[in-house]
Amino acid sequence: MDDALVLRASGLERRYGSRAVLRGISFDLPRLGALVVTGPNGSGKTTLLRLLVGLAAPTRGTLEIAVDRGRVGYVGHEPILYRELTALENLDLFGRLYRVPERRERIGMLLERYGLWDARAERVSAFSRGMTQRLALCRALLHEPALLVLDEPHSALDEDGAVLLDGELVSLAETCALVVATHTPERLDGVATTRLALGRS
Amino acid sequence: MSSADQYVAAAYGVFVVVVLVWVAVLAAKLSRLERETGELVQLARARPVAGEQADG
Amino acid sequence: MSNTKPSLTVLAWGAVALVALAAVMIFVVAPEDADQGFSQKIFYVHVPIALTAYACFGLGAWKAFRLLATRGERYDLESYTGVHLGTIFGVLTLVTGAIWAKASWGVWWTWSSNQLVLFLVLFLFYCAYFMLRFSVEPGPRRERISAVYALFGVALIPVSFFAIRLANDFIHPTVFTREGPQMTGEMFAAFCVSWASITLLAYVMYRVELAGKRTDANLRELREALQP
Amino acid sequence: MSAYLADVAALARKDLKLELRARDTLPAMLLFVLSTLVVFHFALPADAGEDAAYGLLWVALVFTALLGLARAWVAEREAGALDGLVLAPSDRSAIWLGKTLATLAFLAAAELVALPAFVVFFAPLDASALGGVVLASIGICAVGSLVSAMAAAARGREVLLPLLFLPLAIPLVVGGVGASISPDPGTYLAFLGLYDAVFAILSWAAFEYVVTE
Repeated sequence: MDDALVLRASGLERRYGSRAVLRGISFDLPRLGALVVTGPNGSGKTTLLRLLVGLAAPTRGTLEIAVDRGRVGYVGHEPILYRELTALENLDLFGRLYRVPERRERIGMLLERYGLWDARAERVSAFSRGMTQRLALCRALLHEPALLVLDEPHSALDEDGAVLLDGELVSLAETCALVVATHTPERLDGVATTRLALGRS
Repeated sequence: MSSADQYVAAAYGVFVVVVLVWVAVLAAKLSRLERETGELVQLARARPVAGEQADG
Repeated sequence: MSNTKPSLTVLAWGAVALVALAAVMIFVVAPEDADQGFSQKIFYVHVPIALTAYACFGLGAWKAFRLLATRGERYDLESYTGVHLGTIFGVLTLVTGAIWAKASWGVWWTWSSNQLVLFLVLFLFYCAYFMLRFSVEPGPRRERISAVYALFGVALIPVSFFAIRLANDFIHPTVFTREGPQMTGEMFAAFCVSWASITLLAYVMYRVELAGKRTDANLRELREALQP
Repeated sequence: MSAYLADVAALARKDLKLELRARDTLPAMLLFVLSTLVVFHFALPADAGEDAAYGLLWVALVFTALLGLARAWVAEREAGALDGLVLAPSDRSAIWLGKTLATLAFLAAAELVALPAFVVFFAPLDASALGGVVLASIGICAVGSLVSAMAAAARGREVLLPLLFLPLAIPLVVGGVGASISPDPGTYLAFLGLYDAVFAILSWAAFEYVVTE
């Protein structure tokens, strides 16, 4: 795979028992590209994203990723946080596991930027869905990923939260490759370089 | 039959019975597979042949 | 794909012939045991079945290791079939062992027979294998978890055998050991033929059962592909 | 290597912090082991020898450990936190080692209550018996953490965990009881050490395959 690409999928297939959730998925993603994945519920969007971040293995086909695990950021349907830990404790734990340099400063900056600094000592279980989503984004951005994978990031945000996210995506698109599964592709028109529509398999 | 003979017969009998039960289970699976392949053949016949579909 | 393995029919007929030969050897050729008398004949079926059970668990574990090492999808069914067959022969070992215990010592169960106790532990362990397997969604996750559990089983066999031998030191200080009966030439020959026949029979059963499971899987995939 | 140990420490600390905050596993284990010992008192006939009491101590310890193991991966399953740990660049066996150490801490706390109570209620415990408890606890937590991770991926995990765990715990009970009552405890302690070595390494190597696809 030539080094202009960050991601190459050819003939990806994923099966649960006898049910094929994904079949014949192929695409390339340039180094700073942005892939927008659309499709109805159950079309395999989440499964494809889990394949891209390495949480699932394809049943057939090949997937080449130029980024190692430590440089991938992922925001899934689940917040992927500890509900009974506070925002600070969550980011501190993941910061250690991702070996983030100047961990405290980076956590402070991210919490500030996403309006969570005041709630930093509160447990995630006390967070609203919007706040949890933003904290999950902080967790995904903590280690400055080269590939950021977002599964319907707008779904839990109110209007101004969504606008804030759109602005972020524009600036992020300059520094890392993006893969975004969404039901509102028009919000990403300014960023998208590649598109993939998954039909009902 | 002395008690010893009974036990020996029982041991070998159990062995044979278990193998036969296993064969019976396999036979049941075989007949199910046969029925299922039959259904699949119907499904395959019902589908338009790929060639015709092009100009169908 | 050309199947380089010996064809199943040849093996099946081989197994039939060998079992017949074993029956003749056991009941005609081999003399009756001096002190145990006729009930000693159970030895010729009980011990080979136990050894075959170990072999099946070993095969299941080997295929499980291959699955984990090479992500080969086909090894899951092979490991599953190996463990399944091992459990069948394990149960047979327990039953024939109990019958032999009754014939020799008048009791259906004895904790002092290390091998019987080991098979009881393995029976509990491998029943849990199927409970585990049927409660995880089909897919790579189930295959890998089942494989890891099958590997633990093989590690458990020697450890448990050693533990049971240790346990017998304080449960029954007077350990009731029954060294293998002094076997004459014909007896030993009968044992070897019987062992070979049961092992071959088990391998044929393994291949037949595997073929059944593979056809099942292929059919489900075909049905799903043909679904309008 | 030190980064690996730092990850393990961070993960184990996280479990202790969660437990101190929620306080739902440790108090339950302490009360469970005490009430089990009391029940055993009534279960034993008046003239039962000390050997029976040692046997029952091990039944109490194994089932108390099971209580702790049943909750081992609850925090990770909430909100998909386990995916976060699996995604992290650190070696996945660190997740297992962190969980094993945390579970060992809880089991040790329960034993700090159970063993004195046993001595008061039933029979004395000599050095080799305590050695047996320590070695067996390591084996219980090492194998238990892996097996509870397997059960966590299954439906009906509360029922499944004891079925998966108990056959594997039989050698530990034999070693533990042997270390308590046998005139020659050395072989039993050595056997427990062998079990710990074999199954800790196996669990350490196999954990990656249980949590990834």
